[in-house]
Amino acid sequence: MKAFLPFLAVIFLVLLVIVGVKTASLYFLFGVVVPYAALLTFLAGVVYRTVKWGTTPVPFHIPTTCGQQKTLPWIKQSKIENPSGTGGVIVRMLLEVFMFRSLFRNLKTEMHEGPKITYGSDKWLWLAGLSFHWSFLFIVIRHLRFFTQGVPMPVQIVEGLDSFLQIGLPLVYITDVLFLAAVTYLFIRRVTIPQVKYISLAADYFPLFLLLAIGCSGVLMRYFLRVDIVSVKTFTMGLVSLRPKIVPGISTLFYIHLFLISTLFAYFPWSKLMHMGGVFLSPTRNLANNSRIKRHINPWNYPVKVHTYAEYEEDFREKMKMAGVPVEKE
Amino acid sequence: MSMDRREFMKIAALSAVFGVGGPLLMGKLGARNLEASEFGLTPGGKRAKRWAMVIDVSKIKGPADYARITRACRKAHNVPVIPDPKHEVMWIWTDDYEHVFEGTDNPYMEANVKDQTFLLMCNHCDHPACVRVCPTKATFKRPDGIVMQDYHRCIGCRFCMAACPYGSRSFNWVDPRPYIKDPNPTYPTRMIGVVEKCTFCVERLDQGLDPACVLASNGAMVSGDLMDPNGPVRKLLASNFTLRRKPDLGTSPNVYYVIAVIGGGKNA
Amino acid sequence: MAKEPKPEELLKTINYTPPKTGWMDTPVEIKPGMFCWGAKAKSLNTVGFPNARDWNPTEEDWKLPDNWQEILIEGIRERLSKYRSFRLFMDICVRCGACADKCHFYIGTGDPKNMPVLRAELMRSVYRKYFTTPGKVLGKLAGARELDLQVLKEWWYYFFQCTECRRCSVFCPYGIDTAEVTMVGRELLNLLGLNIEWTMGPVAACYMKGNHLGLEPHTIVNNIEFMLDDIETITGIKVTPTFNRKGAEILFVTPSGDLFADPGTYTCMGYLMLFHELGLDYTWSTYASEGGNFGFFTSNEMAKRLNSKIYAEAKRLGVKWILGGECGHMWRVLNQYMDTWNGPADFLEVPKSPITGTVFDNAKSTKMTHIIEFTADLIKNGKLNLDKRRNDHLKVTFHDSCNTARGMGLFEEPRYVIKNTCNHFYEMPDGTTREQTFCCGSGSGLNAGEDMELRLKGGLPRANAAKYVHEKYGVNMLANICAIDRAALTTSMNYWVPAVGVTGVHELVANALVMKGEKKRETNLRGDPLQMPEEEPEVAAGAAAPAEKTAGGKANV
Amino acid sequence: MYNGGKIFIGIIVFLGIVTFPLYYNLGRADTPPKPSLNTPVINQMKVKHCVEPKAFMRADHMQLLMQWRDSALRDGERVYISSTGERYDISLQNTCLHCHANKAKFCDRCHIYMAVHPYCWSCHFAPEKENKL
Amino acid sequence: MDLKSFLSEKRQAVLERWLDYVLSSYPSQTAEFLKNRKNQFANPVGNIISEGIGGVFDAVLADLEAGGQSDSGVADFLENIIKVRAIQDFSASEALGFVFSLKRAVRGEIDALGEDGEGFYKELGRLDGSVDKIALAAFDVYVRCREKIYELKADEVRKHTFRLLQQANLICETLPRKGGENDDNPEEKIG
Repeated sequence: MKAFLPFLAVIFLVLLVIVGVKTASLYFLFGVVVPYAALLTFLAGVVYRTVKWGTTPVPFHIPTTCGQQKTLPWIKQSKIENPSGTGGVIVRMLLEVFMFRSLFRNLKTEMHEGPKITYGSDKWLWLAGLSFHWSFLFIVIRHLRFFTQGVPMPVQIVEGLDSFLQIGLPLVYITDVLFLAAVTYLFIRRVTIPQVKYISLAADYFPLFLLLAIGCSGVLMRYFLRVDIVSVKTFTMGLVSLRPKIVPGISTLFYIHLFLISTLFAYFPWSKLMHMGGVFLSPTRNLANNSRIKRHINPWNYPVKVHTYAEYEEDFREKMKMAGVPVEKE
Repeated sequence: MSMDRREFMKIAALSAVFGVGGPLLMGKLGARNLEASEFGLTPGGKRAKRWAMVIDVSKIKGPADYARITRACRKAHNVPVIPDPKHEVMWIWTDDYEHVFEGTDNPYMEANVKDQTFLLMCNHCDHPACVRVCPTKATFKRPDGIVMQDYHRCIGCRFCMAACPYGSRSFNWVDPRPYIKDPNPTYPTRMIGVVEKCTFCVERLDQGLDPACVLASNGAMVSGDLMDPNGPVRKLLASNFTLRRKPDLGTSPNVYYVIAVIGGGKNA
Repeated sequence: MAKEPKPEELLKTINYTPPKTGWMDTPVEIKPGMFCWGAKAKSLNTVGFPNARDWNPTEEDWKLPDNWQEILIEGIRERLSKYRSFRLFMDICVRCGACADKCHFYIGTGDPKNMPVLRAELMRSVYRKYFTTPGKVLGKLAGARELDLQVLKEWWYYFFQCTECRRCSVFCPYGIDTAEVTMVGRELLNLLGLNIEWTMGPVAACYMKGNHLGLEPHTIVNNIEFMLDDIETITGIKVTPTFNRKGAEILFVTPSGDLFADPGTYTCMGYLMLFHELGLDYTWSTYASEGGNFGFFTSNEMAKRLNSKIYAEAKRLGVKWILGGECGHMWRVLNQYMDTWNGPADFLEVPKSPITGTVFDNAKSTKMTHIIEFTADLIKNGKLNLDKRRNDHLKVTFHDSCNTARGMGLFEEPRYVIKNTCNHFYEMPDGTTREQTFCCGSGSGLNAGEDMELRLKGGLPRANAAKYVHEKYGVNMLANICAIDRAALTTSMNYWVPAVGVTGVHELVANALVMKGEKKRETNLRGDPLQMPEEEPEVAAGAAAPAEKTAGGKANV
Repeated sequence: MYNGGKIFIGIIVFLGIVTFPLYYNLGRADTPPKPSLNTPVINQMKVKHCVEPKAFMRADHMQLLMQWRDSALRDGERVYISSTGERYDISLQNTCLHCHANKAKFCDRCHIYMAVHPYCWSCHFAPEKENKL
Repeated sequence: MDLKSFLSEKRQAVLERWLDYVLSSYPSQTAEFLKNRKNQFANPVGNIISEGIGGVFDAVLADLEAGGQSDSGVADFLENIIKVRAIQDFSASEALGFVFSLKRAVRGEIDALGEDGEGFYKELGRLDGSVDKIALAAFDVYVRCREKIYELKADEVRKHTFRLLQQANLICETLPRKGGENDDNPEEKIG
């Protein structure tokens, strides 16, 4: 049930566009108003959420240390897993953000009975996660060719790399395949691994379905039910140059794709997808383990009621004297 | 993983709609051949059940003949002339008896056979080793026996070159275009990184023309249907002593060499 | 036979699909052996905590104040604005499940709510309901739920089934640390007086008397004097430590558990013998007589209140720097919190070993050094005369304590010390040591008697790894640098792998330490006869031992 | 500790990246490409038409070309009978470019606009005149 | 073929059935984890159970072979499992019920043969006898484990008070100082 409602929701979104565009010809609404509104929501929402995190202090210095600390000079420090300076933290964060270092830790050879060695299923989570995120990044960059006049060289390079296999015409993008496969895997593991199924919420399935639908509509447009991409680009260039115009002859499939992406953009800041920004702010990862070297300031540190030595001595003076422990007041 | 059937169906259905299965499914539905369009054979093209070539070695007299034939081929297919022998691209070329029919020579054999120069090309084998090894099916055998090379699919792995016992395949180590002096504008070139070879002039046969080499050989080379008992190829094979290259390898080549024998008197 | 159900029918009784009720609809069942008794009014009143009362977790009525929901929601709001970790960890979990099977309590109990992700979801679901728009609007669909009595009881039950060991945070792709959520959860529960007595009692004792056990100054002195007698019996050397002595160079602080219960006391004897041998100018304090900090398992404020005594005492006594004993959460606090709470300690000097002259730059600001760092430095500089053969009857493995592992990164120092005091050292398998170490199962104030089953379940993963090295290499001693480990693992090993004992590292040091002017040792610190290999003639013994030591020392450098 | 500065920079960088297309295109002419049909062969046509209808060709020419290529090369079928029943020799060089003898002004215009780099031309010759241009 | 050889042949299949029965006493998400996570350190409970039932099964076979007279060392395997189940949230009957489910597992395997299995039913009585014998042993182990837990609780209290008693001179000087620990020694047999 937790998976079914989000599924229906995505179907509903698709139907909404079909009805809106095909029947009611609300091109301007779905082509212009919604995308602009979604982009604004996305930008404002992400900034809002990040600022909200940013204005919450980090009162304590709580890195999770995963390697040897900086200590006596003859003991080798693990400078990335337990950084004591900014450089190490940066490398640690880069590994975390770009290689999913922590998930990778799951990848361990397992011992079975007997000499057989196999790998745990966990590496698949790492692999699928990594493929999904990298594919998504490549796909987003590739899409810039629809949003730039005189497409920048890096975008063209990414596009070239992505179609490097030169399969079919239009050339098959590696990331299209990886993206769909990875998202499908992430969905399947959510419904087949009992523990993961148990912890999953509707809010975990919705983005997966949305991404799958976005991916599928895109793939359909490129490889199967082709749209006239010159018209599409004419339209998208209108959007980014802030002179939106409806270009006739673009198929509904494109509007579905656009609307689903708009939904994703608008949904993004209010959901777990904000882990994109959050991963940078995680105090267990982005702090150096140098709290004995440099004092970490807690902005709301306040004085607390303590039991002072004087009070203590007051309580135990006679016993202390008897035991030969020096006291302040005789 | 035990999972009841209903759940399995649910997952399967969902992944079919959304997942990898989706595009495939949609691909079937959405393949956009315009309904009435079709493809067909060129009228008047030469057809055969099994294409074969017979080369009457004795009819090719000297270097000028060889040059004329190879030039015709180069011209027709924009085969580059690359001076560096390591980078050479050849569809048809020459060699001596010892190399062509390796192992069949002896010190006392007829001199005019032994000293003869032979034209070499792709043998369009019945059992082509190159086709078996190609990982992308870029090289394939047509039903009429012609072994073809699809440059669009070739990934340049060169397995076929290693597999071919006749050295019939060339790799484009460099961009060939600068080495094509006077290109034939009606025929493409190849790009760097792909393997190429003789195609039996398939594009000419389809148009009803003889292969370029056959045309330039002044009758020394004949191409035709091996399966046609009354065709020119079979007639030549029936009336001459012929050799094929390395028949013991089991590839069953389709290029035959008419060898002059004593008493044949052709060069006597 | 036909009456027997068919195999397929039987198989149907096994249901691998998740239950029809989700976790939100599965009410908490408070099971015996799995929780600690509720905090007593007396303890709470001692430190001025609100809503102090005696209550019983197994009873229906928890005697909550009428506006308890309001108090909690306000409490959450306040903490959301104070802790970025809390707010962030409420927001960004994607429920990927990487942490699910990393928790020793989940591994041991199989209770799905012991999966770190779900433990945190207990809090997140409430956060969503009251603090996020989707949660307010979509409710359960967005994973949100009302804060009702069931939820509250669930919180109490499961936040006191977390040892804040941070193993989950190692595997989380965003570094989400369930301990942070547990800590906030416990703070909130404290607003309603819902603590456990096993934590609250020591907190109250520590607040008034300076240490968790409530040892009064003369008791501390007496206790140590007993140890001194034992030391004299074993070594013939009279050790004379000082207490609350002004002008000493170093203040020594150790968890009070070491003063009191075996096998911690042997570790404590180890400190005493080592410092005596070095002639260290140091003092004990009866006021700051606790290194550990059960306040840390209660609330941040309480932890700070208890911790303040260390710097205050250092200042009063005019010492130059502070040396800390072997302890786990004590060092999490000292490493990551103390300076922030009660610093800057600018009245102290950067720790410098008076024996080797080594300056401990890594404690430049806190001015407090771990005794393992201190001892490792001594050994490296050849300042200790160690006879490893005295530990030859031991096959030792080392248990990394959660806090020194994942809140500090103290991995090599203890191993270096052990390898220089013992000839037989074996690591437990990969994935169970260093940053991936398993908790003893009793950390964060959960080592009570009434939750023994919980502790033994949580201790199983660690014990299982110890059992492996016991069976494979004959390991019979589990060394560690944590007072709670020494207490908890002794019990856990006794149940799971009785052949494996538990020791502090400095007990090993003291047993190997050849002291100036000592008599020939007949027993080790535990009073067990020393099983030395065939002794050389007695005259040569003194000379032979150091020679042996140097050779061993070199080999290990 | 807030790390406000770093977070602020992070937000600015994020906004900068996301809004990249908005400012990148400033001052660049936004002109959809107009492929030229001005070649002698096309000009001579009474009714200007391609092998298939224009709308189909705009969206699907690559797919058609691929079918052509496979048909000719792999199946040896070198004649295309269009949906209107006309017969064409299958050949990029000899059929398509016979009419569209202006690759730069026809093919390239859209391809450049869309940043598409078809690899046709690494083997197939563009019309000779253009080669020399 | 007699029952013994049949069961030796079907060892893996019977054990799989049996394991399923045992794991069905855990929450379903957990059962999957216990069954499929093979790393013995990441999943000690699952591994102890699957190894343990293997050992118990072999002991049953040995007992069948010896005509119910075997005295083989089943205790270790039983202990390993029961130690775990004694501290999990099971009543005594739930904790030990797994032994009896071996009967179901064996019958399941025989039933799967259909008519071919008829011959084995006669021998099942002997199997049941062996299983019952082990079940009785299991009760002993279970009780010992529970007793051990209470001893541990008591022991902790004793350790905490030992020094205090010592100080108060309430401990007789003649008592060996390590008295408490030496007393523990007999119990070590439990492991």
